[in-house]
Amino acid sequence: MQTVVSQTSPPRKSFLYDPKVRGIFYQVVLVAAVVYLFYMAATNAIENLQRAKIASGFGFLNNTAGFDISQSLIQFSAAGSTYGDAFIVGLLNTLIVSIIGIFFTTILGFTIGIARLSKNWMVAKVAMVYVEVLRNIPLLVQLLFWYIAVLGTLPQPRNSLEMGAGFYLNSRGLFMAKPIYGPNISVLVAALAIGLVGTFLYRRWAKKQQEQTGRQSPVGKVTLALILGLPILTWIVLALVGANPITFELPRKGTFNLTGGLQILPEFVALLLGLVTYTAAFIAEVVRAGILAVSKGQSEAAGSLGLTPGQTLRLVVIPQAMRVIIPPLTSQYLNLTKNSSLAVAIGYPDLVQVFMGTVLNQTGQAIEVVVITMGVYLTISLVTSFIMNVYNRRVAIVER
Amino acid sequence: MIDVHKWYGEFHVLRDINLNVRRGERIVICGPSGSGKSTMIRCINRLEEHQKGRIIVDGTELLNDLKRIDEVRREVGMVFQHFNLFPHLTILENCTLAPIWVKKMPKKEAEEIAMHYLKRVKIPEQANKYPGQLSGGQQQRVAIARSLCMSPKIMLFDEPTSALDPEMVKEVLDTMVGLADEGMTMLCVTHEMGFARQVADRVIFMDYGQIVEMNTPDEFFKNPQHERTRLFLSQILH
Amino acid sequence: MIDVHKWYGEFHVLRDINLNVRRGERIVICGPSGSGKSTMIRCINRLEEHQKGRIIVDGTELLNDLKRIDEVRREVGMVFQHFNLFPHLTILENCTLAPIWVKKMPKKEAEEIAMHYLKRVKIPEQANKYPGQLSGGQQQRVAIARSLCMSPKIMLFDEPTSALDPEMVKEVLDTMVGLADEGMTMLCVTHEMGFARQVADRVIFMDYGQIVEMNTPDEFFKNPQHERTRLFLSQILH
Amino acid sequence: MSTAVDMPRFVRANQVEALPPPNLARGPIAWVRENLFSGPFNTILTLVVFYLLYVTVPPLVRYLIIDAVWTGSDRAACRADAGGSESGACWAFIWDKINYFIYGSYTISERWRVDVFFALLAIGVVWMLWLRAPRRDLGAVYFFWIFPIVSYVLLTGGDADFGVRFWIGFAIFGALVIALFAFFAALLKAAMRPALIMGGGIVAVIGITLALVDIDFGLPHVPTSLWGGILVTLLVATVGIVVSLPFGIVLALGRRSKLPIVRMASVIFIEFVRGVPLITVLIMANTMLPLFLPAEMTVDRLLRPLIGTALFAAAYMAEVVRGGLQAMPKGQYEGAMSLGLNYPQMMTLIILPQALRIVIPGIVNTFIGLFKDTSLVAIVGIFDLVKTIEASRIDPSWAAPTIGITGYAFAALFYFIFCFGMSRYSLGVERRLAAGQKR
Amino acid sequence: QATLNSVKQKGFLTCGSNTGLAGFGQPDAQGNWTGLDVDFCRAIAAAIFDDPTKVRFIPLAAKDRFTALQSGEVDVLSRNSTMTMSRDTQLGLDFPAVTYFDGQGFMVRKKLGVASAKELNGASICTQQGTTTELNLADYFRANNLKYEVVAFATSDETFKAYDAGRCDAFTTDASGLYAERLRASAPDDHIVLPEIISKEPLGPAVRHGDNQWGDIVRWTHNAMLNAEELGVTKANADQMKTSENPEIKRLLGTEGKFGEAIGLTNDWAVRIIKHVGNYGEVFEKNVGEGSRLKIKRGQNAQWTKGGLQYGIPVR
Ligand SMILES: Nc1ncnc2c1ncn2[C@@H]1O[C@H](COP(=O)(O)OP(=O)(O)OP(=O)(O)O)[C@@H](O)[C@H]1O
Ligand SMILES: Nc1ncnc2c1ncn2[C@@H]1O[C@H](COP(=O)(O)OP(=O)(O)OP(=O)(O)O)[C@@H](O)[C@H]1O
Ligand SMILES: [Mg+2]
Ligand SMILES: [Mg+2]
Repeated sequence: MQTVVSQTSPPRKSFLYDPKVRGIFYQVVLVAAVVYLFYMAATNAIENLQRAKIASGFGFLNNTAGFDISQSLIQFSAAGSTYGDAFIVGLLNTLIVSIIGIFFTTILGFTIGIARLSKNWMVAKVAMVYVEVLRNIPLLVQLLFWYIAVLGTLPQPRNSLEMGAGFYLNSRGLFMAKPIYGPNISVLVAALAIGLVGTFLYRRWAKKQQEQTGRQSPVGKVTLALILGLPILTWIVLALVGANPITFELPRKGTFNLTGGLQILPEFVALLLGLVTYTAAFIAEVVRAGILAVSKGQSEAAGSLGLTPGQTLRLVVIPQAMRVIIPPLTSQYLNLTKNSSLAVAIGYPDLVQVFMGTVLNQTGQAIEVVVITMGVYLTISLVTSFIMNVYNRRVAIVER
Repeated sequence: MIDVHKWYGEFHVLRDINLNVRRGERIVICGPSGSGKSTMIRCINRLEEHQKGRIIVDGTELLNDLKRIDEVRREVGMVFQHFNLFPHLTILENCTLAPIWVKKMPKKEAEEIAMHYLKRVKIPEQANKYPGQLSGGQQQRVAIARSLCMSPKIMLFDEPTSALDPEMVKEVLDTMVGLADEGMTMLCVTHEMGFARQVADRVIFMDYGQIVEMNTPDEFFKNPQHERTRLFLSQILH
Repeated sequence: MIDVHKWYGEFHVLRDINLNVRRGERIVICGPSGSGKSTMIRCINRLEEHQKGRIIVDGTELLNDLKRIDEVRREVGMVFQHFNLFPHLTILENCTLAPIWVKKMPKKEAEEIAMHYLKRVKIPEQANKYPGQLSGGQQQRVAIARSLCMSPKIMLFDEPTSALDPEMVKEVLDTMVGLADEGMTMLCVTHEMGFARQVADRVIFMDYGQIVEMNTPDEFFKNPQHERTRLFLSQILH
Repeated sequence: MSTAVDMPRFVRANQVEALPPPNLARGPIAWVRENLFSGPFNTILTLVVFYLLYVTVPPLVRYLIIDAVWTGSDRAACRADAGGSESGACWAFIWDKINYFIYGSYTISERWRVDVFFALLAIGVVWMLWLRAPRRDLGAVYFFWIFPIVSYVLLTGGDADFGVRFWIGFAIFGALVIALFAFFAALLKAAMRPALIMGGGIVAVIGITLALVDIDFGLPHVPTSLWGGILVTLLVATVGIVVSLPFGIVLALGRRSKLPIVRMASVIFIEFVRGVPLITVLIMANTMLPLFLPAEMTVDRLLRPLIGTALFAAAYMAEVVRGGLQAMPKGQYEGAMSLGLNYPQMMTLIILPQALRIVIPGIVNTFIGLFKDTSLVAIVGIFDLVKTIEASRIDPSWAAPTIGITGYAFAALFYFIFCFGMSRYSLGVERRLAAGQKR
Repeated sequence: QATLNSVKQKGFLTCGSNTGLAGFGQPDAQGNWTGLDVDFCRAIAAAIFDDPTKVRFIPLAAKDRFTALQSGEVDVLSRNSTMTMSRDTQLGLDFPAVTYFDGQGFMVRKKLGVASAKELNGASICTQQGTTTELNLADYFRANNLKYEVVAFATSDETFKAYDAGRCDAFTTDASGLYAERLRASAPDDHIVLPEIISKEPLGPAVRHGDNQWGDIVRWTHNAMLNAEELGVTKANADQMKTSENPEIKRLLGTEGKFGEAIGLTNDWAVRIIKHVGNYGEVFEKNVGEGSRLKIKRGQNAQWTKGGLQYGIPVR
């Protein structure tokens, strides 16, 4: 065998052609550029701040705020509360509208997404029109529309629309009875707990029953009855024996407005309506894509095994569709949370409005305020995507 | 099947199909791509609807009647080209799903049966893995086992080996030969002529949605009658 | 190749590979799936990096040196299992791309050369079509022509026919035989034993990342020495 | 007809011709029964939907068209108490303000310049989006280089007045760049000519750009504070796409780079931007950008949200492009490498052309998002379409109850037409791509 | 760099103005600005360039007005901003003059039958966020032990529109603003301004802290306009008055002494201002006074000689 080795030149490495060397060079250039940029920004900022005599640091969070906020979940008053409290109020307001929004938008989104795949031509078309219209108009325009065009035309408090059952609607928002919990409330809570435990036990029993005899039990109906029915029944019974655990404070007419009861600000309603209807259009598309992603072969296989269409949907299609749906669904939830910052346009006191608006203006501490606000959103995003990644890893279809 | 016709929109896929399969008979169907083989076999368990003619399976005629379709599907097992296992369930769960939900069988019993058939196709040790972790040949064998768990009277195979690597074809064919030897009624779309020779009672050649030729394997390979068949065989057998 | 080892993470894919290929030699490599055939061949034009040992191609040792890698790649043509044609370019553009950009050849000249090789693989009339419009066999022949346009000294083939329909395999093998007859140095991973018999100077059998057996085709098929080889051949040759 | 029933063997003598399907032509009644009333559940659904439509559509049509006020010169037309009608939309208001909605306060005698800008934009968009347009490479040069410069000059009036010192500085800079290229060429023992041509080219492109911006074309200056309406909306969107696409590609390549620091930097940028709401980015650009710049430097008020939206869109664009890059089979990279192409060649000749083509739908969708998001600049006080509507809404001479709804309906219609058009387009491309994949 | 030099170099003054407040600073559809605040900027431009048109107005929302000034984006902020101690000392600003003495008030619908702010217990009140208004409001209701619901918006436009649409019972801002905004109500006569003034709101131009020369120019522009009114120098007679023998007038109009050069301008700086823009009284009358649409009485903004607070510092 002729050897090739003897012909080779000794392996002399040319430094410049080593990909590793080049890589390091590029990265050094990048780091230098970034560091330079940051350095410039920082020195400029420091100089500008000094010139403008703006104090820096986060000490301002302990200063008295001196203004009021229309909706706060914690005690907040101009007299005693600090900018830090205002931050918490804003954050909680953002979270509450996001959470409630996510709840409703999920229901609406799934409904419309499934409707788009309906065999009923009308239903499918109407759902399609909904999706196309809602997602092609900016959320801001929709919010302003809801707030100004729809809620703005509601009557003044003196002519409130009475909707019965303690519900009133006027230009100041939606008013409803406020529950006041009596001493017997614990009974109700206990009933709920019993319902939950009972459901759990029943489900275990049903499973065992199946394993032994093959008989299937109506799990869904019983669950509903136990969790909802039991507490309601208890309540009715308690009410009948005169130990009503919940009484309601009804809104009454005051000089300017209805007083008492529970008031839901029109800003909140408009924001919620806008976020829910808008995001639902996107969720509908996610759901549709998820269901379509399950290949036809899967339902054919299920069919050829004799499963009914209902069973096919429940046991084969939905479990697989959910894996496809959940990641984009989460990012829609995140979008909803981020979009709630548009509250600033209609005066709902969310984080951006309260903190990046009022607090920033009253204190002038732009950098700190912006950093904190962005930090909050970033944290929410990162935590969510972290959970998402964990979830994805767990449900990923196991492959070789 | 008596005088069955089927259209996809304007397209006449199945034309005048007449076929009587006796119990225990093993039939291999071949023909060029697009000739309607899959469509025919899918009509038998009503994955597709035919528009004219009658299909009678084990005494039950296939009509627009959900109850009957269910009955028929319980009698007829089907194995697809692309396996169509449920990727979110383990092998065992794949096999027990239908017995539990359709036959209302206790889980324990279903699992025993499943294990029995998994042994039958020689992969009991994979029972707790997921389909994605198996090789193609193993997956196809699971698909066969899954169908068998419903103890069907008839098995339909739609090109069960064409998505497999050559080395795995044999495993699956062996399994199918085993089944055939046990006397299962089988309709099998395949181009594996070796298999056809070995087990088929009749070979059917289809083209343009029609049955062009039907014969015993010996006759079919040695002495094809129709010109189209000869052409086809010359291509297949190199 | 001297004493080449390669790892993927913890996994030892190539173990102690020693192979000296003379100019004009034609080598066929076979072995079970996962045995490292592709990896070995990809090391030769540095699509993969080896971690130990030396690979010397036409006098140039493969090291972490962009210039040399480029040189080697210019000398070595490669044909993949899945063709890897560029779908957004026409056949002609596929063939002229590298000569124009790598060899800085004028477009006219590059096109002439490309047409020459397209004639060589018998598809000059397809020059202005897109890869998507060609059959698999035609695509693979384009891939061969594309490699040839760089006038490589060595050609590597990684299972060039295994993604093709049986009817098309022959076209491609014929082209390859033609190339071999012209004295091109070739390394070919393939399971087409007919091809190996016809053209190979040596056949190599690999398993578990090692070269298990190497021999002339006659000897290899008639008289395999290693037990593993015998087992493998028995499976392949039915 | 010979039947094959029970026959062990059968040979077809004559071919059965393709027949037309039976009873294909079903009447509309059958259609309705099959699609709307195929069962009790479906019937109920259909009825519910009919009811929904009944309560929404007729009032809407009545409000927007039948009862709407179409003509009038002030609020009297749309107020019941002043003799007008206030039961429908007040389109007279939109009509009266339409120029303001389109141009903002742009100097009236100079508005032709805006019209030319719209025309140039339309040409560019059609050229880029029409997949079979001739010379799309030239189109890209036009859209990403010529068009921005021309628009800048046209809209502001140009004549940036850099002064002699700036140009001397630029000359030195240019010489340095060319020298740098020559130096590297010498170092790498590569051919000198292409290096010089490349360096010279870069300097020339920058120089021409700056020169065009500097030259006084005799157009009067129109300060950006006067710009408004649809002009600004389209401008923000256009700048967004022109900047975000190249920048997004760079980020996407960075994120897929093997170099850890490059990758980290890209990931941090992308994830940071995607993690915060656009509005905070805009507020930040508005209040913080001036802080980070030297005291003498100020950034135009309109430019700040432009930078904000462009960076924001770039991060989203990067993810779209990355999707395209990931969808490219590894074989394409290997094919390119085995032919001896180097990294830039591989990317520009093989990978990006294909990757960008598959993600056209994604790019268009990002653009739709961007287009909708332009409305947020209203919140930081830029007079885009939404803001001009807001501003007109409080004009006392048009104060009427229906003004608000009408204004937003107009905005909604405007955005809907654009976004829906684009989404149809992207759907069409998607279908065509899918069809192309099959064969 | 000294602001005056940079202004001269640019060739125009950048002036931070309101996004739209009738009588104080408001652009029309063609972008022509009118109002007391913008006229003040024109006066500065006139003093520097002898040309009142050499101003570029930058409309600023309440929330970014101070950053705009701090960052140097505008040379002077003339945008109905209240001078307060914290703004003067902590934001790096200077308020060289008070061009308008204002105070915060309330506007309500006549229909409500409210006659005093003290009757507003339980009302919802619209206000602009990030202003002193918002803080005063909280102080006032707390001090009087009244309950209220605050609805805050980012711009005055949004705030007023929300009030006009019935979202709130009352609208609060500086009294000048109340009058200005009332013009834009769909039915201006349906609204009344309540008598209570709950705060002191000295409104005036602001400049960056530290550039004393520039601060002086702004301060003396205002004083020149005040003194001109007091001395009877008007837009019409400014050139003739140069011949006046009154030493005070002579000093003001630069025929005696070098007061203009002392602040970096020409000696006829005051003539330029008055000739092009007018004296304080004229500007007030034209933009907000009883002859204008706003119909605001001079009140506290009358000359000190007429019982007001406007007191021109002597040019001496
Ligand atoms: N859902 C459908 N809609 C319309 N045409 C269809 C549909 N399914 C199949 N076809 C057409 O019907 C014909 C027969 O299809 P079929 O799948 O039965 O062929 P085949 O013989 O199984 O072919 P192959 O060997 O490729 O599987 C083909 O021409 C096909 O294009
Ligand atoms: N990028 C990679 N990372 C990790 N392991 C890999 C990678 N590529 C290949 N392998 C592993 O290396 C081994 C050899 O792979 P290789 O592709 O060379 O096999 P092969 O002999 O070509 O097989 P086949 O006939 O299936 O093409 C296989 O076990 C494979 O799983
Ligand atoms: Mg088929
Ligand atoms: Mg391989």
